[in-house]
Amino acid sequence: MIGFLAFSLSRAWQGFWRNVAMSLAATATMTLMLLLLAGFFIVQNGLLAALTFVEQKVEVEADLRPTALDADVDALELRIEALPEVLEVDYVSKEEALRRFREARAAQGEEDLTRYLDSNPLHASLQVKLRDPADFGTVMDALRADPAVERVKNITDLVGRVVTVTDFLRTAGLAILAVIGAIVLFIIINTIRLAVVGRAEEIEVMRLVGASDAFIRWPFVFEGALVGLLGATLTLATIAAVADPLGAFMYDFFRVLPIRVGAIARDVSLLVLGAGLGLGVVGAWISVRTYLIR
Amino acid sequence: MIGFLAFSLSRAWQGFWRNVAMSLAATATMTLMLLLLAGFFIVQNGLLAALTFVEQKVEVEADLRPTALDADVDALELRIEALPEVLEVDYVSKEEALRRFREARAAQGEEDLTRYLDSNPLHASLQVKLRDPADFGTVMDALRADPAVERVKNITDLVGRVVTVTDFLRTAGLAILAVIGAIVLFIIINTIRLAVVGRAEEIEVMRLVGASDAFIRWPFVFEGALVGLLGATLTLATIAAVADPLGAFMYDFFRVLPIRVGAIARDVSLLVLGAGLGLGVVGAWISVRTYLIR
Amino acid sequence: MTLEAVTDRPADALPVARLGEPGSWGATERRDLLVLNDVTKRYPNGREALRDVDLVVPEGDFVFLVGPSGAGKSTLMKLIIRDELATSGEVILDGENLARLPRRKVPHVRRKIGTVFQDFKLLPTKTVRENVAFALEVTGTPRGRIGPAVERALRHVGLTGQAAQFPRQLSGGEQQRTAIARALVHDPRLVIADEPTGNLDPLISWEIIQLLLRINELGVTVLMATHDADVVTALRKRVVALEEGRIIRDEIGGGYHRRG
Amino acid sequence: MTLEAVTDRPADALPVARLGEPGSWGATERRDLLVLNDVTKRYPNGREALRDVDLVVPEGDFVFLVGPSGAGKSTLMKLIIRDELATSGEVILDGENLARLPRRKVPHVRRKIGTVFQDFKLLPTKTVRENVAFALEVTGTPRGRIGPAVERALRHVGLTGQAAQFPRQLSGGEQQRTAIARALVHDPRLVIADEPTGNLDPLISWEIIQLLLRINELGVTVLMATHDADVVTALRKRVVALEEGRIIRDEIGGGYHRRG
Ligand SMILES: Nc1ncnc2c1ncn2[C@@H]1O[C@H](COP(=O)(O)OP(=O)(O)OP(=O)(O)O)[C@@H](O)[C@H]1O
Ligand SMILES: Nc1ncnc2c1ncn2[C@@H]1O[C@H](COP(=O)(O)OP(=O)(O)OP(=O)(O)O)[C@@H](O)[C@H]1O
Ligand SMILES: [Mg+2]
Ligand SMILES: [Mg+2]
Repeated sequence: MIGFLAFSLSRAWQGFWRNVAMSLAATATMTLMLLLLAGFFIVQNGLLAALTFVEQKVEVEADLRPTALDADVDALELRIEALPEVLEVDYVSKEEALRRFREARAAQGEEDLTRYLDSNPLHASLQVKLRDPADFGTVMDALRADPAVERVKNITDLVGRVVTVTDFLRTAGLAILAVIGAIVLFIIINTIRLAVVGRAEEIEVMRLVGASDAFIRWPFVFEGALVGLLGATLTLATIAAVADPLGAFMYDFFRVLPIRVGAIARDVSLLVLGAGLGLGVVGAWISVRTYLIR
Repeated sequence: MIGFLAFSLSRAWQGFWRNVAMSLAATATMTLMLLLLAGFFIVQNGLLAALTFVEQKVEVEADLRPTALDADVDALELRIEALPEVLEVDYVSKEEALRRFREARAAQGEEDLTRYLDSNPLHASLQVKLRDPADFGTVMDALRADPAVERVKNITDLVGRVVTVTDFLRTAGLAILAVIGAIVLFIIINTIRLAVVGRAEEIEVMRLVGASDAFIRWPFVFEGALVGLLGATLTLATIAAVADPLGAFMYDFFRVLPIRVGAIARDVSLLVLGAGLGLGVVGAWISVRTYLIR
Repeated sequence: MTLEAVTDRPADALPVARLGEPGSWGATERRDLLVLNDVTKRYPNGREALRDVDLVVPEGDFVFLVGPSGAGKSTLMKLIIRDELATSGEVILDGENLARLPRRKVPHVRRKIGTVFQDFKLLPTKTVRENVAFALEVTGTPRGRIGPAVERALRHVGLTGQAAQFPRQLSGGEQQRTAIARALVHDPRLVIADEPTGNLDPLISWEIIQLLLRINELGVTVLMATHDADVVTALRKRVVALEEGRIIRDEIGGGYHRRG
Repeated sequence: MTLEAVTDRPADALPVARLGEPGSWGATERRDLLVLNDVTKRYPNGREALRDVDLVVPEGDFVFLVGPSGAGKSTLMKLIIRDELATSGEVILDGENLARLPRRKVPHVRRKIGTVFQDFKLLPTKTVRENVAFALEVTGTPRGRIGPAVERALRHVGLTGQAAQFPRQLSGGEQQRTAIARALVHDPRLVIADEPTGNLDPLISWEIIQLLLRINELGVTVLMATHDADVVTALRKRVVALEEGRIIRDEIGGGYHRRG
């Protein structure tokens, strides 16, 4: 068994170099397709990160009755904070609310209407950050039930819209990734098939001399694995070489969403290596199969 | 000449069918890569349309002095409307401004602060739509210079940000399209090369029998063109079949940005046909060249 | 190693050398190694290459297969190694009906046979040495025994100097001799040689024939298609003549040409 | 059409039929069609296939090239059709030094030659008819004249029935005859045949030799490598013998084997 493995491996190595033009063409295709796949994976991950960021902005806001006692408010705050759906609770005083309102108006370059006011018409409030914006209902109900709360701002519409958009983008991202994955799969199998077609005669001769299917198949499969590994290595090297300058450039250019390769480096490496190896092996297996069956 | 053309064409047709496994593999690769290219082109076009839409939202807003005469305001409106940078000018009265403000607050679910007011503190204004947001400076200056105008809202920051984002997305979209185009080019040339490698011996025999380079090359080039045309046709058929249901689905799901294939159908057809034909021809030419040179 | 026995030991010791091995038979106890029963082969394009062929080859026979170009000699050999299947009739090799042989057993049958193909069928990406070694590797021969056996086979066909060349770097005759070495190296029970001397000069041709004869003396069955009238007539072995797919003559000690 | 002339007209009319054509010479006025000056061929792997070969072949000659397997016969032929270039020395064909020939003129030189390759070199995706027609198509022969010429060539080698088959559907001898038909169909000035009868039975072999002889009588130069001692000895034509890359004998009316 070990002997056969060693034999097949050495034959695979030989096969790779003796058909070097074809092997390199297949490796180049493998590399480009893996780059495409990895590029999408990275972009999709960036998108998901951005979506999570947007979702965390969804807050439930409860205005407190001006008459509510500090102790009651504190108790409420603790109770809400203990809910499993809740990430964080912030208490915003009347004065703070007015300050924030003024800031927001000023930032938008709009007129400060509050200067016409005699007293502060705003309420103190609790701002509740959620783990998942879809859970807003439970939290709203809990707040509404408390006597210290005057009213809970209705964010049903907003949440609905955010969830729709993020769901859509997640689904679409996955769908595009799946389609690209399928294309990559097909192209690579196709490429390896074309490389094997050029060696159909060789396989036929081996069979006529009495070689068993396994004897013919395994060197080819290992050769496919070699192409896959080489392609994956080149892909990862390219990504590593490009990631830093590109990240810096994008950060300079557009400060909001730098694509962070570093954070998902492990996932990308696993994806690229797994896809390269898997596709090489599967491609070779399928391609050789065609010639073994007849 | 005509005879040679007809001869080459018939040989190309024959070559395609006598190596039908290879031809179909190459055609499949061509189709998938063209689909990828077309998909990106369509998405990028959708993105550009969305960006144009966003840019058109950039308006210059000038608050009018409460003391300004109607005649002066009318004259100003006409003068601004005549500027080449300006698309449209809207007059918004004090009352209209208050109504819009209240609506906006209500839509955001926020408290209506205006109910605490005795009189309407808002100004009548002119809202100027621009052809290109980058031209906002000229328009702002023209407005500022007029005595009827109390102040012009400062949108320098906003415009800066929008222009940065749209420029970035345009450049990035083009860059990604270029990279994908290069990958598609390489993969297709590679595929055709692999298909021709399988026929290297055939080419060698033709040469030994006394065939000139042109005699060998043209049937191959036409065969490449055939693969390209077939791939392009399949691609366009797939897009046509998928466009309507997918567009409807996306419109249902996400009402903001339906991807409109119809509007750019001609561009897509030209791109796909041009790329398919061009890549097929160039791929075949380059591949055969390798065997003719030695 | 039969090949070693053939040339490196005194002639009278040879039969003894193989006595204990499976598949060796005394002259009195000859089994039929190959039987063709009423075999017809029609190719997909409708051409009938063989018609109603009956042939029995006992183990240890030396058979010349002769006949004009296109008579069906190569087709017959393709049936024996199960490269093609008979359209009707039975091909029985060493007791096994090839039509009923399960796919995964086909390699085992082929390993009993050493075949010299008319078009050589060498592996283009392997050197001469590797091509010959391949026939041993497929049988699972240990690495240590492959090397010496290959060198010996190459010496017998006179290719020691070309061992590291690839087939495309060989002359026609050298390719043919590589094919012969590969067919003999794994000590087969049956040797099928399809015009093994078509590209060889008379001297080397004769040496190859001598080699086949000596191997045959050790009990290996030999079936050889040839156009070499001199050899066939001189050796007075069994001659099977095909014409348009039919056996028209089957006699021991016949010449290349019809007597009539 | 030479082939037509060869077989379909009375023999005495033949020389007249070619008189007006370019490249036809009276017997008294013979030009050297092929000259090799001190040619050495060393392959990239260091093997010297030809050493200091000097050879002059006047137009209209019939030359047998003999020698053991690996002597350099095929290499010599590869040099003549400029498949390989000489390492040193000159190869001059019809007045043109092949080493100095610009690349785009190479096809023109090859079209003057009809070559039967030792390994046939048929186009696998073309039928027998198309393979033969190919040699005419490359010369730009009008479509209407290709069909009849191809049928005639196929008739001469006895392949009319196989015209629609692909090479892989042919017997070895049929492939070889296809190669012969292709080499003769375009009416070449020089025919190079590398063991053209290696896969043929004696009867068809002899017919092919007769065909080459008749073509030669029309003024076509023939260079034929062969291992067929009977034919060489019987025909008493010029014999050039190679051994280990050197010409060891060059005599008219010699036999296959050395006299000594
Ligand atoms: N794959 C095939 N498809 C169709 N016809 C075939 C095929 N192989 C062989 N034939 C035909 O069958 C006949 C017998 O072929 P075969 O190769 O057995 O002849 P052969 O006796 O070996 O001749 P040769 O001495 O020329 O090698 C020939 O006429 C050939 O054209
Ligand atoms: N491409 C090559 N590279 C290296 N060596 C080669 C190449 N082609 C031929 N040779 C060597 O050159 C020598 C002469 O080969 P060539 O084919 O000319 O022989 P030949 O006379 O035609 O023999 P045969 O009768 O066997 O066909 C041989 O020993 C061969 O191994
Ligand atoms: Mg045969
Ligand atoms: Mg030769």
